[in-house]
Amino acid sequence: MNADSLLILIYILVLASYLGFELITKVPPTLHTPLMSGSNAISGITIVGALIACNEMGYSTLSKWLGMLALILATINVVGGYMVTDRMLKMFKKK
Amino acid sequence: MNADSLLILIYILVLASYLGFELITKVPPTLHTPLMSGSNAISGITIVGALIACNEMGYSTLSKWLGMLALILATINVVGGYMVTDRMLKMFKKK
Amino acid sequence: MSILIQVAYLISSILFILGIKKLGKTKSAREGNIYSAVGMLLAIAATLVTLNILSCVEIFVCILIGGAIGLYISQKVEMTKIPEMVALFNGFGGLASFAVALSDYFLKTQSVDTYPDSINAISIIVSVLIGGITFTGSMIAYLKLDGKISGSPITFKGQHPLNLILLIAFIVAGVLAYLNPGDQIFMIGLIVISLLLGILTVIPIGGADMPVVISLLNSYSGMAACATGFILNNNVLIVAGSLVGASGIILTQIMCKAMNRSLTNVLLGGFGQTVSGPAADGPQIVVKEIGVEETAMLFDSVSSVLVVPGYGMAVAQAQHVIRELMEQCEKRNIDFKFAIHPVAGRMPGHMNVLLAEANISYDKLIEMESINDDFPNTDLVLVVGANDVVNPAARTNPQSPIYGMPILNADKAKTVIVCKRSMGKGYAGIENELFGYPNCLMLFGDAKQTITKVVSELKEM
Amino acid sequence: MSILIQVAYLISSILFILGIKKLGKTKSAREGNIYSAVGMLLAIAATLVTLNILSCVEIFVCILIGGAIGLYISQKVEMTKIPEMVALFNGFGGLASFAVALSDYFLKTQSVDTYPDSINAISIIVSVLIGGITFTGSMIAYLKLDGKISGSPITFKGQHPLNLILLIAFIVAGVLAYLNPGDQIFMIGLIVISLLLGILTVIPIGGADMPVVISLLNSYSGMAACATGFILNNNVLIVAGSLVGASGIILTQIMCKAMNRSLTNVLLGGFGQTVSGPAADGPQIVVKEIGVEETAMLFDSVSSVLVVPGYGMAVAQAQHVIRELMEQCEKRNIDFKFAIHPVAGRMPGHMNVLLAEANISYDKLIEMESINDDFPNTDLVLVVGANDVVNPAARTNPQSPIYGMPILNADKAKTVIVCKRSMGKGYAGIENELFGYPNCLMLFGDAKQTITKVVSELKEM
Ligand SMILES: NC(=O)c1ccc[n+]([C@@H]2O[C@H](COP(=O)([O-])OP(=O)(O)OC[C@H]3O[C@@H](n4cnc5c(N)ncnc54)[C@H](OP(=O)(O)O)[C@@H]3O)[C@@H](O)[C@H]2O)c1
Ligand SMILES: NC(=O)c1ccc[n+]([C@@H]2O[C@H](COP(=O)([O-])OP(=O)(O)OC[C@H]3O[C@@H](n4cnc5c(N)ncnc54)[C@H](OP(=O)(O)O)[C@@H]3O)[C@@H](O)[C@H]2O)c1
Repeated sequence: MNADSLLILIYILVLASYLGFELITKVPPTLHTPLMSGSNAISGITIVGALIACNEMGYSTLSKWLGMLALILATINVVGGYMVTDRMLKMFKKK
Repeated sequence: MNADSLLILIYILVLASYLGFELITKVPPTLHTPLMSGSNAISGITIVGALIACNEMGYSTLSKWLGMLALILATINVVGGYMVTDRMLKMFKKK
Repeated sequence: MSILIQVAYLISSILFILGIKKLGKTKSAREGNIYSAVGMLLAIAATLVTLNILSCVEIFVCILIGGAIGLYISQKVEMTKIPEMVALFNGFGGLASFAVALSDYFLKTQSVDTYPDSINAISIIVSVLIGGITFTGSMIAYLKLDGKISGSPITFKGQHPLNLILLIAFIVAGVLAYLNPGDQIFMIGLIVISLLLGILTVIPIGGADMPVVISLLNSYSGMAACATGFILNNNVLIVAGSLVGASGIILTQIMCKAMNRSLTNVLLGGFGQTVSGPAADGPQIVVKEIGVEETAMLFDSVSSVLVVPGYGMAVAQAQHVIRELMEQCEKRNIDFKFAIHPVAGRMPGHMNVLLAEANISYDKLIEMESINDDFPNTDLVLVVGANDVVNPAARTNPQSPIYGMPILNADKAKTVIVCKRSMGKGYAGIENELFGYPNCLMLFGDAKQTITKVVSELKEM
Repeated sequence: MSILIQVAYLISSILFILGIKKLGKTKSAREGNIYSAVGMLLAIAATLVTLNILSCVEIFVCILIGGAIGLYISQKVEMTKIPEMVALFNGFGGLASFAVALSDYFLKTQSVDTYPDSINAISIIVSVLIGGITFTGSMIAYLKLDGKISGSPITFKGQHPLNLILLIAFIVAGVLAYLNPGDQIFMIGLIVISLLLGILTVIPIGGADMPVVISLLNSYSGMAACATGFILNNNVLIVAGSLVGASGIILTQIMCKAMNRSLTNVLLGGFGQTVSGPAADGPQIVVKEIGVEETAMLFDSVSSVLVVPGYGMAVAQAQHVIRELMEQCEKRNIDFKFAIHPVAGRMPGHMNVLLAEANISYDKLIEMESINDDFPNTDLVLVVGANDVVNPAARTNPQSPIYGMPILNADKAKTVIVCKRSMGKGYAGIENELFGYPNCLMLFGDAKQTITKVVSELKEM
């Protein structure tokens, strides 16, 4: 990767972080627990990295096993995180 | 420009626009006039484009004159816009 | 080297964002504007560094000329003329983007002989379209506002079909220009059409609707800067352009919502000053008048006053004499505040700028939502050149064109004095039944002259 | 082909942003979570398309295993165990980023024999550091919360110097690994140090402070995903990672502010359950007790009730029986609402989740700022397992460690009943003088058991 593409990634990092701050400071206290578990689920996006890592397997056993480990863990994080957040939010009802 | 760099630019466009919406919806009515003239000044950023266009001059008279025209106009927009916004905001005082 | 310039652009993008953020709070607004100006300076400086400076005397000449003009206008302009000025600068910005795009185009096709690639070509076409519309549209808006051409909507038969045809022509020419980048004839066609479109879309809109148009065109000028960013593959142009684009759209929305009209309704034109016909006028409104002396006596006897300023105050430039009125009242320990409607006047936040100019502390200017409950407990409301923003029909009459628009509940106060020149209608061109209410007294005359008299009466008491 | 995948990533980034935005309103929160899940699915699907699917049976096996485990945990977990679960998942996420970074490293150094370039190498090192700390730190936090290891702070002499030495060692090894990318020994050193750092930084922090730690580690896991994005030059990882990073930091700040402690104070450890010494206890607090029957009679006689739930309600799982109490009261036309402190319990928003689980409508749960003025007009306040969040010392006693923390003004009500097991202290480990106030009555016993009795008394009345 050259310095130019690095800079572009930093642009995206800066803009997304700032946007994140603006959006999340608006979330009311009522929803802080679902926010916590929901954003935890989003951090499972590393699953994309795990898939790419798995794809490169075959070259090296160590890389392969690491990729598969990452994939299992990230999947737990993603599936579990979204499901539990949904379970929680389903309960927030107005009658 | 290839499609990949186009996509990166679109990322930046999307993130910056969304961020802009979040920030600007928070501006109170009191400040809407300065916001209008202040953001008008920011739109003078096209001055950067004008400078680049001027730099390429010499190759073509038409391009050169267009670049210079753009530069003058953008400079008016930038200088005038910031100065008048500042004049306005200087008046907003609490006593 | 190039990487340092990219870093400078990144920093200036961040400064623009921080600047807009700080512009959102009265205390830090001035600082925010300075942040954003520093960001601009940084972006310019970084760009200059890349250029072969010595060979570019022209650049400095251009910057000097532009800077001097900008400085001059910004120091001379009156605060009541801000809409005109924004329109003018906006047009310049649009024309600049337009010229940059064309400069790039002619450079590539004429001299360097490398045709623009397809993304480049599309960006140039978009930039020419938006930049051209922004330029001529803003100029017409400026001329209308400044009274250089008639503010009344100029309509003719077949106007909308003509615009449609032009748009289609633009698309066709655009496709052709895209397919034959070397053929300049298509580009020239695009130029002409886009300039025409700007004129034709703004001409039919009434002068009073111009602020909405300007705000929309402001958003366009941001988008034009964005398109230029795509041409030059430059991030700071995209970030800054997006911010401006978003700001323009939001302000436009706010204005439309406050007028209770859709944007399409505004843009299709023909509204504005023409609507107010005498047709279907309800029963004639009977009003009670009040004179200058009685007004002064009334002020002397109350303990709380709310002033509702409106467009008429801007026209009459009455803000300074209202400050004097405030001083007289505060001497008498009268609670004196301003109730500010978000779209009083002709620009969002118009009243705040004028009253700030008259040196009135911003904590005296209370926004609609916070003040509306206070009217019933207020002894005296003075409406200065406002009309639509206190029209109770918006609350009570479902037939009224402004029904549903949020208004200031001035009619709920114990006594209301309305200071205007005549029974003339406001922006929306409709009657205001408030003037006939039992608690309402009319103080006819130019706002500045009348209130000056009231103040001198008060001084003598 | 590749461009389509990039577009899919862009769309999924937008879906994450929209999801977080919608998560901010109670009405649309569930939809927001679904948006974000669809974004995730899209990102996964797009990535799968690039892979040579047939040769990758392992991938599907891994996804099936992971998915099944995730599904199982998410359906089994009790709502009171959410902090534990977030800690666990967070650790998994951190380990995944860690493993991805290492997989890339070993691939490049061992097999392909192209050394990672410098930006790549730095990203890998950062990802290993953050991922490693997130993994072991979250695991310790999980074990502490779940009671598998003692919750009390484990401190030893030279702890802070040791951490400092490890950090320096990490930097040195990082520089060496950067300079000799082929030499795996440095990378293994980095791995060991980062895992150790995670353990050593969390071990000294008290069990009750774990929610802050988890929230901070949640933010780290986002940053680790970001770093992975830099390794793979992948935008969606960066966007999603940034959102998580921001969310974790903000929640951490909110908790620290509400506890009136700085983040450094929390992280330096040794606080938590150890502080509460008998030293310098003021005069012994004398309390008045109330029995179950009298409580039921009191409920029968009032016309407005506010319930202040706290950590004890979560421990006792008393939310369901409180719903029954609410139904009894509403049958008697008693105005019944809940006053929710933002950090009641052990997680931000903890009480809302529990009460929602008990099927209580969210418009009955009123936030602190809105409800605090209502206490003086309330007949009866029932404090269920809350302590610190109603401690008036935060308002009145500048010496108190919680002085300045915003609290619920339960003491201002006509009568206060406090339901807890004993005179035991709360999270902050300090006395609560409210219990001795003249308008305060203590109802001792486990929250669930006691309130069940009150409800059955009420049913018989
Ligand atoms: N602020 C914005 O962003 C914006 C944008 C677009 C449209 N608008 C619209 O503009 C209107 C604003 O309402 P408004 O109440 O401020 O103004 P208005 O309804 O337009 O009424 C202004 C009144 O001022 C009086 N006036 C004019 N010159 C005067 C002078 N020299 N001395 C005293 N009075 C004078 C006029 O009556 P006489 O002729 O009898 O004196 C007129 O009725 C709303 O309808 C709003 O929707 C606002
Ligand atoms: N929510 C967050 O995000 C968060 C994060 C970190 C720290 N904190 C801190 O946690 C505290 C929260 O305050 P809080 O008022 O909710 O709780 P608290 O101050 O920790 O008090 C909980 C009380 O519940 C009682 N209790 C325990 N088990 C019980 C049972 N089975 N039945 C009835 N009562 C029981 C305990 O007294 P007995 O032993 O006498 O029964 C204890 O005094 C604050 O200090 C806050 O700063 C919160």
